[in-house]
Amino acid sequence: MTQSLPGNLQVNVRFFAALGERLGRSEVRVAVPAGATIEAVWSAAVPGEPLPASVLVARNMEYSQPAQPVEDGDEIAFFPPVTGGRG
Amino acid sequence: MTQSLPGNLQVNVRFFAALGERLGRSEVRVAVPAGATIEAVWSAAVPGEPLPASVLVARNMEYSQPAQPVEDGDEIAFFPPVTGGRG
Amino acid sequence: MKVRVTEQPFDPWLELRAYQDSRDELAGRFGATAAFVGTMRDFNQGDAVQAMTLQHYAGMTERHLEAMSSRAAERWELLDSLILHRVGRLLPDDPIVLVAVWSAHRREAFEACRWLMEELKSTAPFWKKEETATGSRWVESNTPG
Amino acid sequence: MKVRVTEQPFDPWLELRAYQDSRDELAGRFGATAAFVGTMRDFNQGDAVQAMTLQHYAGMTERHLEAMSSRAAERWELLDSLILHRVGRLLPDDPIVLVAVWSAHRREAFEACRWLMEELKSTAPFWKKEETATGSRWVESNTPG
Repeated sequence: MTQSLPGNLQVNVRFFAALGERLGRSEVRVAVPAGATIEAVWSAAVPGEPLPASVLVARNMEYSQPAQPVEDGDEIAFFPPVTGGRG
Repeated sequence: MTQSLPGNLQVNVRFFAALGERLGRSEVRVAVPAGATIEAVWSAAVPGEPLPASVLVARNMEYSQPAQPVEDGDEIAFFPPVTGGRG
Repeated sequence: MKVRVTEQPFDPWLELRAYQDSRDELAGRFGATAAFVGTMRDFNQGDAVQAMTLQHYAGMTERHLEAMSSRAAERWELLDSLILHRVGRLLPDDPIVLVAVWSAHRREAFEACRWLMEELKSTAPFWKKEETATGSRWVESNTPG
Repeated sequence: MKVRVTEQPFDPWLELRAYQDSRDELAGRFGATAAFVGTMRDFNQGDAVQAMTLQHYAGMTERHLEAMSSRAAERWELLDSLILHRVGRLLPDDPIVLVAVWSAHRREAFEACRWLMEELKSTAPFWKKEETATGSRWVESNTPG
């Protein structure tokens, strides 16, 4: 469990597909300061590795951008390019 | 029965859809001189009326042109613009 | 590759499914199937249509649809195609035409399916006569694609 | 308008048919149905593929497919649409995706169906992992449309 400090935002972070496999986890909770962006959420969840340019981000199940600020309780997802459908 | 004269070509003529209804027949046999074109077949089958520009022509079940010469035993068809399919 | 013109009502999705299942050479090879079904509506050009008669040039129709299918197979990398077309007297909601195309990739399937439908509508020898409340009329031209 | 993501194998043509029959508001109104089915092949990028696992982002997937369907209905005059997508473990010849669109005229149906497939492939959160003789691998990118 992450420590809940005053002013901190609790965010649920999810990783999918090859990215989740590489990081060795699919879900983690992090605390970030108020005003933190999605990119800051990545840094809190994956310390020491910059957010790869090819990774897509979603906030509360809608596509978003790394510079988007997050709110308390958000679900932030990181995933590789999608490969659904067929043909 | 059309008279079969020496050097004459026997041609089976067909009319479809609105054109056939307007002319009051769907099939007729005509005799035309050797070297006659599809347009000449029309004139023999529908005396006194020029071949309308909107009418399509087929020779032996393939699209053709009014200037195409015919051969003995050909099936020549005249029909309005097609309206198959749906949507 | 199959072409069929029929006076009998047909269920396009069951026909498509049965044809696909009957073609062993498709198994494992096709990634993309594009299909189009044209269905009789109960209105056209602002009028209620009660029934319709589809005349065709038997013999030329089949030959023409087969030639179209061959041209599509030359132009795109296709694995198979199926064209069914109804003739005779139709009622609203009756399927009129099915065009289906199988290929490895979707671009070929989409493009060939659409091309076949446009070719069919503009060149295959079918003619529609609609029955409305005020009598019957030949349809003079198709809607643009 | 319907969207469904399922772990169960599905028969796209029977699903399409059942959905169409269930929609009374379509009766007599639709002239055009365009459908696309993507099917698992037994090869990809030169290798034999024995099986495949499709992961997705449950929740976002459905929301995203519904938003796509709504955008298509704003952009074209559509009467209805249906999207089915398989997830989980698939074998060759298993249908992966069905996109079907109903409209009065064929242009709208063809264009919306193709747009929905391209949008789905490039934006819906699905990921494929293939099993080949040498192990499993994530598919890195889709073939261009």
